[in-house]
Amino acid sequence: MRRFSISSLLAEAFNAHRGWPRQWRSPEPKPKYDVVIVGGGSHGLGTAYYLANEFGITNVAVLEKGWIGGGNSGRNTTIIRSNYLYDESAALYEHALKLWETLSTQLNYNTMYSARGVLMLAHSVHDVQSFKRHIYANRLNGIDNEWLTPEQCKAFCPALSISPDARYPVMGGALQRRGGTARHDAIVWGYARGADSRGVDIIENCEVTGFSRAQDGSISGVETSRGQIQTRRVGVVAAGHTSVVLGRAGLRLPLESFPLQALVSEPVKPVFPCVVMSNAVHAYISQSDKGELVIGAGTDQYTSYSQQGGLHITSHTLDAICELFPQFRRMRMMRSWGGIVDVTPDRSPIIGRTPIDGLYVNCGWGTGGFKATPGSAHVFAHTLATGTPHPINAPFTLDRFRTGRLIDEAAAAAVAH
Amino acid sequence: MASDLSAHSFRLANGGRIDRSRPVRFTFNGRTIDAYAGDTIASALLANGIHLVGRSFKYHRPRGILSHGSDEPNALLDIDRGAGRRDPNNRATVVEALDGLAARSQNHWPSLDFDLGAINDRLAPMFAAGFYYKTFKWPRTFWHRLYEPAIRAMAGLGVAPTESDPDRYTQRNAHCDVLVVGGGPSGLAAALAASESGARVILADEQAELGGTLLHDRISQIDGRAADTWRAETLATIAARPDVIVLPRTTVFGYYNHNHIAMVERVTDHLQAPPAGLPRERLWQVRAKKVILATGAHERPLAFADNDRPGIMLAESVRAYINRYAVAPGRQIVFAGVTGSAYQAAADAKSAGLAVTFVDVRDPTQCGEEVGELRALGVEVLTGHTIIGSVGRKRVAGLIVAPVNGPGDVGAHRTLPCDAIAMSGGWTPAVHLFSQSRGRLQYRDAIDAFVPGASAQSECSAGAANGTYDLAATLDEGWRAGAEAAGTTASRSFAVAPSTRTDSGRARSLPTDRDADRVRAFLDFQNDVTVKDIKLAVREGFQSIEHVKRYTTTGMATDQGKTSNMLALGIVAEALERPVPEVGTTTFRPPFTPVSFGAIVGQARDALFDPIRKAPLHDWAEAQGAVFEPVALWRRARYFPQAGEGMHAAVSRECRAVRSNVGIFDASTLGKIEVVGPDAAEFLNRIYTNAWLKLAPGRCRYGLMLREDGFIFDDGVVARIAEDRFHVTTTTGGAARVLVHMEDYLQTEWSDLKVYLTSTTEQWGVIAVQGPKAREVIEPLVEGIDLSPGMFPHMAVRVGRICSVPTRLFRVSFTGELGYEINVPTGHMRTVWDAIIKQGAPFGITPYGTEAMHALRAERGFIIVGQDTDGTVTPDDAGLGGMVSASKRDFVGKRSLVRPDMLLADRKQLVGLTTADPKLVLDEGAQVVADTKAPIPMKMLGHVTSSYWSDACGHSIALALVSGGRARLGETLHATTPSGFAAVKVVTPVFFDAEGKRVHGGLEHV
Amino acid sequence: MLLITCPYCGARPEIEFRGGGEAHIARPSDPAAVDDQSWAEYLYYRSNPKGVHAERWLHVHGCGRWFNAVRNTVSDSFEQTYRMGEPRPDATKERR
Amino acid sequence: MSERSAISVSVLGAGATYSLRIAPELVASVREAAGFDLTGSINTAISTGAKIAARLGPDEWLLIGPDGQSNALSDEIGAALAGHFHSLVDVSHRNVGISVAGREASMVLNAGVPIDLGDAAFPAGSATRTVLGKAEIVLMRPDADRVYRVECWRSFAPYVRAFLEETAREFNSQ
Ligand SMILES: Cc1cc2nc3c(=O)[nH]c(=O)nc-3n(C[C@H](O)[C@H](O)[C@H](O)COP(=O)(O)OP(=O)(O)OC[C@H]3O[C@@H](n4cnc5c(N)ncnc54)[C@H](O)[C@@H]3O)c2cc1C
Ligand SMILES: NC(=O)c1ccc[n+]([C@@H]2O[C@H](COP(=O)([O-])OP(=O)(O)OC[C@H]3O[C@@H](n4cnc5c(N)ncnc54)[C@H](O)[C@@H]3O)[C@@H](O)[C@H]2O)c1
Ligand SMILES: Cc1cc2nc3c(=O)[nH]c(=O)nc-3n(C[C@H](O)[C@H](O)[C@H](O)COP(=O)(O)O)c2cc1C
Ligand SMILES: [Zn+2]
Repeated sequence: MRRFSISSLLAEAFNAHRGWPRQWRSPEPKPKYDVVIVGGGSHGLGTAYYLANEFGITNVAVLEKGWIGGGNSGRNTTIIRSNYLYDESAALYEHALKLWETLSTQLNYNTMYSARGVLMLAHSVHDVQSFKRHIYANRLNGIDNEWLTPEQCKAFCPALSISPDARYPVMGGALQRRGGTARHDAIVWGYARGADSRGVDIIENCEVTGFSRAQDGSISGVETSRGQIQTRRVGVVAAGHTSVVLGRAGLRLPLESFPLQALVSEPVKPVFPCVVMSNAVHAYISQSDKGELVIGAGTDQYTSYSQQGGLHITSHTLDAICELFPQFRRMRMMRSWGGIVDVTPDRSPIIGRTPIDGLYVNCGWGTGGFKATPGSAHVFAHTLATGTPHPINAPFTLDRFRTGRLIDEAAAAAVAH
Repeated sequence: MASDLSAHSFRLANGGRIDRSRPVRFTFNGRTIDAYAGDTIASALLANGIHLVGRSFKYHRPRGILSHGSDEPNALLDIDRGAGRRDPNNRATVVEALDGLAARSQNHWPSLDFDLGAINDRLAPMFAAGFYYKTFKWPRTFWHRLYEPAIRAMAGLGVAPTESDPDRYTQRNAHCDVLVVGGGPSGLAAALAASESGARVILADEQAELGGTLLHDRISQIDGRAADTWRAETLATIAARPDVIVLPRTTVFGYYNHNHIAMVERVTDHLQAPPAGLPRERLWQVRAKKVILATGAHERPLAFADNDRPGIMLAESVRAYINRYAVAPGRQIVFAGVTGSAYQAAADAKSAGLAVTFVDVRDPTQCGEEVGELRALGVEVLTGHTIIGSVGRKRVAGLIVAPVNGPGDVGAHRTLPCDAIAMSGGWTPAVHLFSQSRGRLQYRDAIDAFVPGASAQSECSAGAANGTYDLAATLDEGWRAGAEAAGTTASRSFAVAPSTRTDSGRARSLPTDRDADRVRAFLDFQNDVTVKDIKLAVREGFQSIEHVKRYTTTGMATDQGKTSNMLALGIVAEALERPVPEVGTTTFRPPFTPVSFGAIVGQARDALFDPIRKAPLHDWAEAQGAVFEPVALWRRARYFPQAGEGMHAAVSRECRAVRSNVGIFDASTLGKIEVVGPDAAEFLNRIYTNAWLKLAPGRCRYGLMLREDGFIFDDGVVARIAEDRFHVTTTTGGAARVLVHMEDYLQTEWSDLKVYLTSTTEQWGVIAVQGPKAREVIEPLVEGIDLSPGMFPHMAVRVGRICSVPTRLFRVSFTGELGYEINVPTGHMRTVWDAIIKQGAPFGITPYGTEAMHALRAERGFIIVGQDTDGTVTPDDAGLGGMVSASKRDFVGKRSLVRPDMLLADRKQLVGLTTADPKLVLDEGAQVVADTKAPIPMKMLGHVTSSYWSDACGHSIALALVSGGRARLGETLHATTPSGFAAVKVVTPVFFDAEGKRVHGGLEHV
Repeated sequence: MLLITCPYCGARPEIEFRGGGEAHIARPSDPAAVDDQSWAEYLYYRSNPKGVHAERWLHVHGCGRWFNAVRNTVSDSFEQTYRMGEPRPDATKERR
Repeated sequence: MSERSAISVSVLGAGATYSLRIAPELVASVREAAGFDLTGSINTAISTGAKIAARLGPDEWLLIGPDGQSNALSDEIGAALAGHFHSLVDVSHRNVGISVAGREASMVLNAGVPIDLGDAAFPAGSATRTVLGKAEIVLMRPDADRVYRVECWRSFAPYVRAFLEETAREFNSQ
């Protein structure tokens, strides 16, 4: 791996950039791997990276049906925060946030993690109660999150309207200063490059179409569009397609896949210094380093694999954006798109074993798994490497739907992710 | 014809579609620009000899006007229409010239002419594709403090509006049989055919005038008439037909599911003095039975070094400026390209009297008779030449060409002096909408382009959008599409002379003898992506076209690569040595061109953002100075401060009044459902946790409702009005979802039950009169109901009259006091309310708001669903285990209550908390811990759900969900405060009137 | 925005409807008799197919009726809508 | 607003309004109750004198009668349906009627109503529940005139009315 640095960049500038090697190879699949990861999103690639880097397991393949990062990793609004309510989620997302803070250096790839602060707006007495509950819980979990008055919200995000005449006046906000954004593609490519250089095979255009099983029912390999591959251990990290992939192993899951949309405005000079979320009116907004306002909309109400949704969903969000930021009404939408998110009944992920030996799953991140990427990948790598969950993902079992031990952040606070 | 341009003006003396009788003046960077009605900003600037209009994104290179339409990547201007009507990034090629408008160039400092940012151009070797991924990582804090802000400040083109937009926007839903997108020849022919049979037709075109390419076609004859005459006549015919809507300035920007089409009509931006009442823009949402996509094609640039200088334009655009706007983009124009259409453009330029040279980069053997024809007009035509580069900086001054003698053999350079270059690298059908509709594209080798293949929805493409470039064929195809869409078979064919030159060669990166890894041949002009960036990406392993796009950002600018994508794709194919169709395109997404948020929002602003539901006595409460709080869509009176009172004092006073005398409260927002039918009781029995079969008519009962997962969903009092009729109440926020929940079970699980549900939330206004004096106050007003406790006990309901209006009178209490909830038809609410206030005056009747209501019920330990429960709370958790019928075989949610986790002893249970400091009112949401010295992360036992100052108790009270709480009664725990922790004692969640005697009234005051 | 054919009202825009998730998941007639896993499957487990999907819709801002539909989750196109109680029309057809 | 309004949006006086639920097979034998003609098909309204019977679903009618005789009318309807399982609920105070009249009335409505209001799709005698912007409404077109009746719940009426007035502006000031 050629190290990235200002000096290598300078050297290449004089060399007309002729010397840069590939960031990851494009190998033919080998007949056999110790671990096969299904899904070349950031979680899958990250898992492979940590398997190689921390657990010394390098005979690993990441199988991606299209191009790496082409799933939700490449189409999310990049909001990162860890101020979750429950201990279980807080531990998971904070684990991730801590990793985010050093990820660029660790990967030698600028992930552009930008701790711009995530401000969540309260618009009702109920919101205020709920946010305080979060803030106190976060404090005791060692996670930063502070209460801002409407005036402090305005000072933090000058474009925000705090007019008391608004349809939903701002009654305050919860600010996590360490929260922010990162460049979605950089995470994918950074992990890919890191994993590849440690021996992991990243195989694109390779769709997993089935599983083969040993006599005892455990996994013995995967069938793919590029042939059969033997392995005793498979980690499925296929986000919106998890039901489809695991369906091929005969499993049915507590999952539904919905389109989730986002849009960007035309680029403008810096005007939005942070991330603002409002669950009450349903708006998520930040400004990318290229200058577009990046705006997250909601899910459509029906399951779909079509990566697109209805205009009424985006328009609902823009209503809210323009209400909160009336000066943006003359801004223009430049592009909109959709992803397919896999949603569990309690909106928390499932990370761990499946009923089939050797088959592991990491799914159900729904609308909010980008922020978890390094944490999720790390604990999943641990689970795959050791066969037992990391303490952080231990509660995120499939079995919780049987026992009723749900981790329902949304129900607890009506907080989307 | 000789050119008669004056020294300063590039306006041609004759021709064009501009209205020379209507001069228009606007400013560009403060300088006054003279124009005519019919000009765009771009044509007016060109007429004034201005090519330099902006600086590029990354390198701050001087940039000019590339195109004449909505595909413009370069000429982005800030447009100020005055009075807060300013927005950035407008394409100069589509903004119509208007008096008083102020246009400014963007992305430079201190000025367009002298831009310090241009230093980036010198540093360009550093700024290769994806350079930022490779550096700025160290030291870590520098990224956030230094590098990132610097990168951001450089990016972003224009400046966001700073004022709230004064303009209005509106929307319209429309339906039609045939929607024709694009009013060029194919669209016009389609609309003509479709409307002939009386079909409902909408014809939309994004331009100010319909006609498409016909607007600048001076040579074609259609059915014997000049193209423009045919255009005008056809348009008039179409527009005169009933059920036809013709919409100029209307961009179809989105093709969604099931032929749902979104378009935006620009209504007033082009008007000098728009009539009052007109919106700035209108969003149309059309549901069309059939859509005809006649969106034309976009011309491609050529990729040669420094192909981005001001003055270098697309050939067809040069033709359009000359013919349509009577503007000469230059006096001495070099055409360079591979298309027949460029020859036509060159011929038109020549006949406008301009000096013309033509460079055909094709091998002479690939060129046809157009070469000879153009030479015959006296134009020098070079074939078999490549382009080495251009000269000039803020305006192009020459094109450097060289003959190609064989593979890798580039001959001697020659600089063709010029003041404009017209390039044509081929045509790209505008398949955006087709592709959005999820149709499959197919590659047509002959035109080196993707054209529509299999359809996914009910649409069809015609004309250049379909890869058909010959005008006659375009018309025929449009006609056929229109006729078929309208269900007729009438065929027709159009005679066109002369025939269109449609041949096209294939242009990729042009041969050069310079170092190809160093020269910059631009593809995506706006995002400054060059051929070598693409090659670098491919070299670094970004080989999927989607990866190339994301690594280099090609096609990601405001034009979404309309002019550049196909060329970039060709370069990728070349670099990968793969055929173009194997490389494929990136995904086309809405919008086709950028759309203002305002149009998408439409009316939904301010008061129309979301309905504000006001309780029946809202106006009265407002007049009393009430402070309101939003609850779901409702506004509810929170408290009624008297002069000088804060919330705390007001709420205490209101509570005191209820406990000692009587209070009055507007409870109308509670949801209400009338449940009617012989099986009504059985239905409720299955919906609620508790039993209903034995409830007698005239009696009420508090009911608890679960979701199927066992968690509390809603609650409320239910009254049995008659054997087969119940009056159900729900929480304010729950009204709609409870009805849906009930209908769901009724229609899908128990459709055999004879029950009907009707929402009566707004039929009944509800006045709660609560307090020891409640009966005395209302008794004189009530007719036909005996209020004596024996006849009308607690939890009874009676139908009668109050103040002569019908009432359903409930004797219920959410305060713990003797109380009534008086349901009257909403329209009578005010009358009754006023009468009660009057009657209660001697008793000190006091209006109270939601805050006092909350405090009063908390003193009695009554829960509020959604506050003391949160979707993870079972009846037992909430201390309502007794509400769960043990004898009922089944009800919604029952099975879930015996799941393993529901039976654990450490579940959070509702308890009361009192603070060691009696004055301290805890924060709702405060967390409860056992040991404040424990390390972080600290074990939390639960949280405070409700917390108030209790006037009746003389100390603060709180409800909390605490792990194993009921076993902790008497324990001291600690709750978080803003500054630390406060000691609290766990108590039963009833703070006042533990025996619940007061609801029976007549007790001494406390 | 989808165009949904209500079996009672005809084709109407999606915003008049509320989606109700997968159809034909029978509520156990005696919930007490099913074990925890089966109950969890009733509550939470869904087939979530990439392809043909039977689902419930409520014409909430219309006739107020719940009904079922068969829709392809890849193309989003409806194959059929039918009234509650009617059998899944494509029950014999191949799934996915 | 200009004096000569092309589109008028006005709140109608209170009527006696009922939600009637009854199975289609039962109604087939009843056909009429207290002067309300119940024979219409779904999404139609039949006006008889001052009475409108709008069928909003297979088993749901919205009955709008003249005001002032609320109880008498409901008793009369009840009597006509006696013996047949039904539900009759007075919603006179729940609903507010708003009239939208004028040549372009359907365009004003279509600013927020997503369904086809063209003469073929929504002819005289049509009635349906639908939405207007973010509010649910019942929309009726009692006769062939360009006069529509919008029924909504009381607390939504200010929104519905303001929405219609806002959209009518462009027609009223030209
Ligand atoms: C519009 C939108 C906005 C969002 N905003 C945020 C946000 O602001 N913050 C946040 O934290 N999260 C957000 N999310 C969620 C976040 O994007 C996801 O949770 C996260 O990216 C999931 O990562 P992943 O690697 O698991 O999934 P993906 O990136 O989707 O990767 C899964 C991969 O599996 C591949 N695959 C599927 N089936 C197969 C098969 N059979 N064989 C081989 N490969 C297969 C897919 O092609 C895909 O590349 C958003 C999501 C969307 C869609
Ligand atoms: N000689 C050649 O090689 C060549 C190549 C391409 C095109 N042409 C010529 O172009 C013409 C093709 O006719 P045509 O009718 O197919 O195309 P056209 O370009 O004449 O008309 C297309 C129209 O669609 C409009 N439009 C495009 N996208 C739109 C959108 N999203 N919303 C609203 N309006 C939109 C444009 O404003 C334009 O008016 C013929 O004259 C043909 O000869 C020639
Ligand atoms: C954070 C973020 C920023 C984006 N910015 C741009 C942008 O500036 N220009 C653009 O064309 N697309 C932008 N996109 C959208 C992508 O072009 C693309 O639509 C998205 O990755 C989904 O892929 P698809 O549309 O190819 O399916 C952005 C996407 C994300 C997630
Ligand atoms: Zn219906």
